[in-house]
Amino acid sequence: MKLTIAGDAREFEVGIVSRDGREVRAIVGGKQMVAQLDPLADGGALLTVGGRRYRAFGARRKTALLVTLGPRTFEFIPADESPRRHRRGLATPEVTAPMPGKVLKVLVSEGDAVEAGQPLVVLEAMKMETTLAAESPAVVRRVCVASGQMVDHGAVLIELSPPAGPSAPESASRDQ
Amino acid sequence: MKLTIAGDAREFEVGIVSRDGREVRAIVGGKQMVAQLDPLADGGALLTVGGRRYRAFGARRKTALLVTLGPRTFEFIPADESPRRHRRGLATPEVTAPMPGKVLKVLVSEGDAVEAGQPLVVLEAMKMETTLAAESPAVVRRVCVASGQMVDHGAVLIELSPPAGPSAPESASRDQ
Amino acid sequence: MTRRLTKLLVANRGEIALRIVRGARLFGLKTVAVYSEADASGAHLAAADEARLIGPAEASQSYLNIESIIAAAKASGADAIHPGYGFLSERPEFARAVREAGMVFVGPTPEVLAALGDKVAARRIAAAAGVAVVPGVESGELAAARGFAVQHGYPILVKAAAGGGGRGMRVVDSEAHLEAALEAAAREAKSAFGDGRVFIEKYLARPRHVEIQILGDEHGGVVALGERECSIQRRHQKIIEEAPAPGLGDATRTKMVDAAVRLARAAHYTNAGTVEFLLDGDQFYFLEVNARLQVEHPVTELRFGCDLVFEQLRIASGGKVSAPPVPRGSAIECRIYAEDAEHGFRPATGRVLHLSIPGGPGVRFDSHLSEGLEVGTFYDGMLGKLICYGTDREQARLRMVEALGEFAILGVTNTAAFLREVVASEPFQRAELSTRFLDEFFSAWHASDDATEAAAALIAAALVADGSLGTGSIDAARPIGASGNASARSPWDELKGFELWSRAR
Amino acid sequence: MTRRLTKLLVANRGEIALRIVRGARLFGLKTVAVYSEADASGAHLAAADEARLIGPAEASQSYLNIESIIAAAKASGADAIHPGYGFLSERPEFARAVREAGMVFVGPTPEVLAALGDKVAARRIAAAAGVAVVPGVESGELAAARGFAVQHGYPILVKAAAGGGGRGMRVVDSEAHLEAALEAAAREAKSAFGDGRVFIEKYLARPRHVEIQILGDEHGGVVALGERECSIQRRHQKIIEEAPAPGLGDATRTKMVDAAVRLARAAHYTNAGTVEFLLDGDQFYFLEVNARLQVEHPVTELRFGCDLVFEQLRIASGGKVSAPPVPRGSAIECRIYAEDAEHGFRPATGRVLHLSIPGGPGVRFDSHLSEGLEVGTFYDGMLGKLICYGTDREQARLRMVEALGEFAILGVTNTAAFLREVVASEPFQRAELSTRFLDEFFSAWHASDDATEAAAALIAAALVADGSLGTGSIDAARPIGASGNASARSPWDELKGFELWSRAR
Repeated sequence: MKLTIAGDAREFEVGIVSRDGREVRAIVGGKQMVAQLDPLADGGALLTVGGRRYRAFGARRKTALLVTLGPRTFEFIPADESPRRHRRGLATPEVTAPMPGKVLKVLVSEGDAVEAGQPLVVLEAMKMETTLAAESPAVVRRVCVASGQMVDHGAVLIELSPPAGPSAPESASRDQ
Repeated sequence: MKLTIAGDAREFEVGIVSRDGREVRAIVGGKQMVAQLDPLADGGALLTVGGRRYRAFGARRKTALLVTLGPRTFEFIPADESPRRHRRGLATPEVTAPMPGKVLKVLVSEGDAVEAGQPLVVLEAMKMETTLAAESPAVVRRVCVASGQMVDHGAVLIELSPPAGPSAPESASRDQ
Repeated sequence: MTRRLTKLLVANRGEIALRIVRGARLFGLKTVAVYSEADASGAHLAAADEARLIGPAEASQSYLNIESIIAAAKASGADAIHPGYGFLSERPEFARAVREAGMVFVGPTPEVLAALGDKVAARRIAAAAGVAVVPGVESGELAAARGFAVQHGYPILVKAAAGGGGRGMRVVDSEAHLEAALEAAAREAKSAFGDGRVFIEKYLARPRHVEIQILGDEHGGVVALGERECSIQRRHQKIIEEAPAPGLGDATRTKMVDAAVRLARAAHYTNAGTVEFLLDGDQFYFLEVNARLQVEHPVTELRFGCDLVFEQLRIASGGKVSAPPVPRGSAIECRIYAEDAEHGFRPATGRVLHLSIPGGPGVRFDSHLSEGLEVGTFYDGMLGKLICYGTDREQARLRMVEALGEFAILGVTNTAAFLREVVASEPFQRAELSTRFLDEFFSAWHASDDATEAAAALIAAALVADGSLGTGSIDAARPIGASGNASARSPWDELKGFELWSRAR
Repeated sequence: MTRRLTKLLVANRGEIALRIVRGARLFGLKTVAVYSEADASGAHLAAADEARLIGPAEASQSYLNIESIIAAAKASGADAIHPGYGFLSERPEFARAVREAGMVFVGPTPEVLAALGDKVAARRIAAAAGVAVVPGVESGELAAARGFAVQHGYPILVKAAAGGGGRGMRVVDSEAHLEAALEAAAREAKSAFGDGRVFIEKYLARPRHVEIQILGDEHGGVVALGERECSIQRRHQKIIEEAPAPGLGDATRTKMVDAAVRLARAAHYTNAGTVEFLLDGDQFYFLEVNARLQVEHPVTELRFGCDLVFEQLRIASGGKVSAPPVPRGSAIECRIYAEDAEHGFRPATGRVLHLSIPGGPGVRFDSHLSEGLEVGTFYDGMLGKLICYGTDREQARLRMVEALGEFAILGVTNTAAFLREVVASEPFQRAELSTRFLDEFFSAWHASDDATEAAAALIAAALVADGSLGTGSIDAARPIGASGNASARSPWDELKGFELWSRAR
């Protein structure tokens, strides 16, 4: 399966080849690896890979695969489920919330022509403000949120159309 | 429903009459009571009864209903599921293990006539010995365990027959 | 003691509400928890003797709603209110409302809160008490700020007069950004504190943040319980604190303690408080007074073997402060946040699906977390505080590394792994501390791109996908121990993935 | 230090294995856990760097199997072995086997263990060092016992020469029971220790059990870390311990400490150990030496702010003992057992379905428990130790009452509620302590037959039955994170309800 890390563009490939008792054979990024899985009473397991031993817990949440190795957390999204932002050439790029929070201000209206770097939306999360700006010239196709609204991570805030011609802009960048 | 406490002869009666949001109406021992149930994130709940507030957790295990109120644990067995020991007049009273442990010695054989107070089986649990003795005269009908065997709580160890006539003995008492 | 308290309302939530309930029970008080609709299944409710709903999720309508809290206190028969930290804790109008309702406010008087809560006024009190302050100008006007910058040079710091915790604060590197910074700081300050006033201070390049814990009673007694080093900050928010401050000389410590006590006496300070200083070499400057219990109070408790909430309640009952115990050993606290340290520390949310809490000697975890708890974004994202004690700093530090290694939260991305790398790092071991620590040593931090660990994580994910790891039956979408609100969720929420907010309605 | 250790094998299980792993990691050692087939999913495995299977569930074939443990140590490259408490911890032959395998035994030498492990020999060493011993006769012969009883009167105490923890011990009230008691004690001793020798001591009516913690190094240095009061015992098994001993005068404490240090020097004692005394008024009598880390060591750690496992490893590395820290405050420990206190303390078993662990200031929980863990009867039924610290005994006591109130285990009947009633009781508050405490104040204990609480429990049960309380989806019969053994369960087991033993095969 192809996995991406939530909030990250990189793509990884992993597959379980076989399981025989504690022994797990997997292919990671094309390379064959042998791991050992020792389940523990608390629902977790000891996962030994490459001579290193990790305390692992895991669960599914919707399409995401959640994993902890020691204190470190991982949220993997199957590649075909990951958000469509950051894809070039899309006719209606979406400006999505980079984190859950509250929409403080919507700075544009539908039909507005915007320039690269022009602020579109101000989000507040954890009492810190984050301004989302256009990455390239575009036209505001749709405003999906209103000031004061709470939004989840990944929620679509603004839909943009290309300003002219077929070369679409790249959605939005984050500017703190 | 009728409930007994594991290891206890008393029988209790309880029934839920209605639930309306947090409010629970129940009949306990024939008396109507109003309780309040506030579920918490950790799977437990706050249970308020008679002006007192308990932190409660609960689960089923096989037929048993497990409950904690604060640090106190309760194990209820539906009355029709509770072991048949301690019932008078039974033709084949069973001597059951009062706790999980190891059979250290079996002191009688099938067909033996035993007197009241005569030791039948020595159990070891937590490295402490417990002797199970006959409560009244009887005949050993069947020996169900062998020395060295591990037994669970409630396991039948010895079956007894009445020594004569229809008035059966009361299984066994525990003697430490 | 001059008055006998019987029942305490805790006007807060999360770990500090639980902490205060524990201290109050120890003191022999009945306790009343309050909660917003978003916290209806929280742990602090369970610990208290009773719990009262004070409003919807929005803090302005619940934890910041003075009327609602006073009404809950009256209805429950409470005779005292502990404000915790944040929320209403330093609002003079709240302390006044408590007093006017005939109850005891566990903290300083409204007058003291008003005087010290205004950073500009506090600067004046400090200066009058002979305590050095950071050079600055008591104005948020563009012209005044420009003038100060011309005189002292950039960078300068824009601070909210009513501020705290880094909110309404901006470092300005050059004149080009000055106006925008003044506006943003004022807007943030207005939003966070309802008071948009800002002022200007010289920005010290590499100061340490060292603070003194004080306790003052109604009889004029003031004692200090040593210092805490809180230099490791991110966005002006402390994330690692310790006591004692590494390498702090006895002479400097004594001077700082004396200055703090002098200031507290001058301000007629009562109850627990903290005098914050910036330390630059051996020079220290008054920063502000936090007129409440601090998040980081446990490091002082471990070092002094005391219970600061218990002491607060003793003082609130009219008791006198006693000579502080002799300090011993070293303590470090790490604040674990629901943030993705590997992706710009963006806030994270989710339900706690598994929780591994470290234990054993010298390890304390103050938290309201439990499995099943939904972590949202209505409130501060601190999940808990891990505090470790050692006979010396190095033992406390190593214990923290091990304890963070045992820590795990499945379901909420958090900063535990990041904190572990910081505490395990050489700069931290060598105590190269300043408020610039994270910028200097962890600015572009990314978890070690260790191929083995990456492979292990991917294999673990694949094992989750095929059902070999984790309880496949955990249905994160199903509310566990749900309040009645859960069933009110509309299909629209499910479709749009707004799950996180549904419980708030 | 004269030798540098790198890897420690922990020859134990449960909470103490986890405790030792934590101390060893702090000391900078790699750690190796060992486990029997019954413990394949235990917490102490996860904490260590590696884990090795040493045999089937029966202790005689695993945790008491010297060959298997030495083999595991050699295979893992360990250079030291910590025995914990119980099991092989005080067996001279184990210490000798470790030494002969070229590894360091974290404890006294085999010679010292042999001398002190024999209670009769230990009595002689104590007497020679000028330490008073309880009057007794060093024989288990019926005639000798009768003669002693005639001279000193009943009750008398039959004790196993190789004993400990109340095993192989019998109080005899009259001659009628003497022969049976001698036989039962000898049988128990033979079974528990492989040595059936018993001897006789006068049974003191209401003594207190007070013990001194000592540390000795290879260079002749011996220090004492104060005393622990362990009078609250059930069946000669300590269940509540505290430090300091309430009301113990400084003069008596000094005498006891001096006696313990004198004895330790006379015995050439190295590493951590405990000298146990019976205290009768101001008179104290040597009882025995526990030549290992004690279960109750945390109360000393909290009072002295030290880590005894860390100190053990320092000594085992050839380090010198240093002057003990200045003690502070008061600490109490409660041992929570898997027993039904309301039904004669019969052992309980089951899977942990929910676990609520108290936290906050001054609360420590040492335990290997986790949700999902199956508690069986192969080993000691101790589920964990709750330890509370306070500035004085009363604060520690109240904190314990509150902490036990927050504690809950669903799925395994346990003694937490009983312990809470004991600690909350007036006799405990007044410290009316003797080893007869439980007989005197809690002999026919039954949880308060409170009608409201009984009704609440029944309503809760009915709510469980109708699915309103608890995770209805918890399938206790389904092995969670099960080892491969679980699938080997035969249908016969299910039918007969022998579930508890199935994993052992």
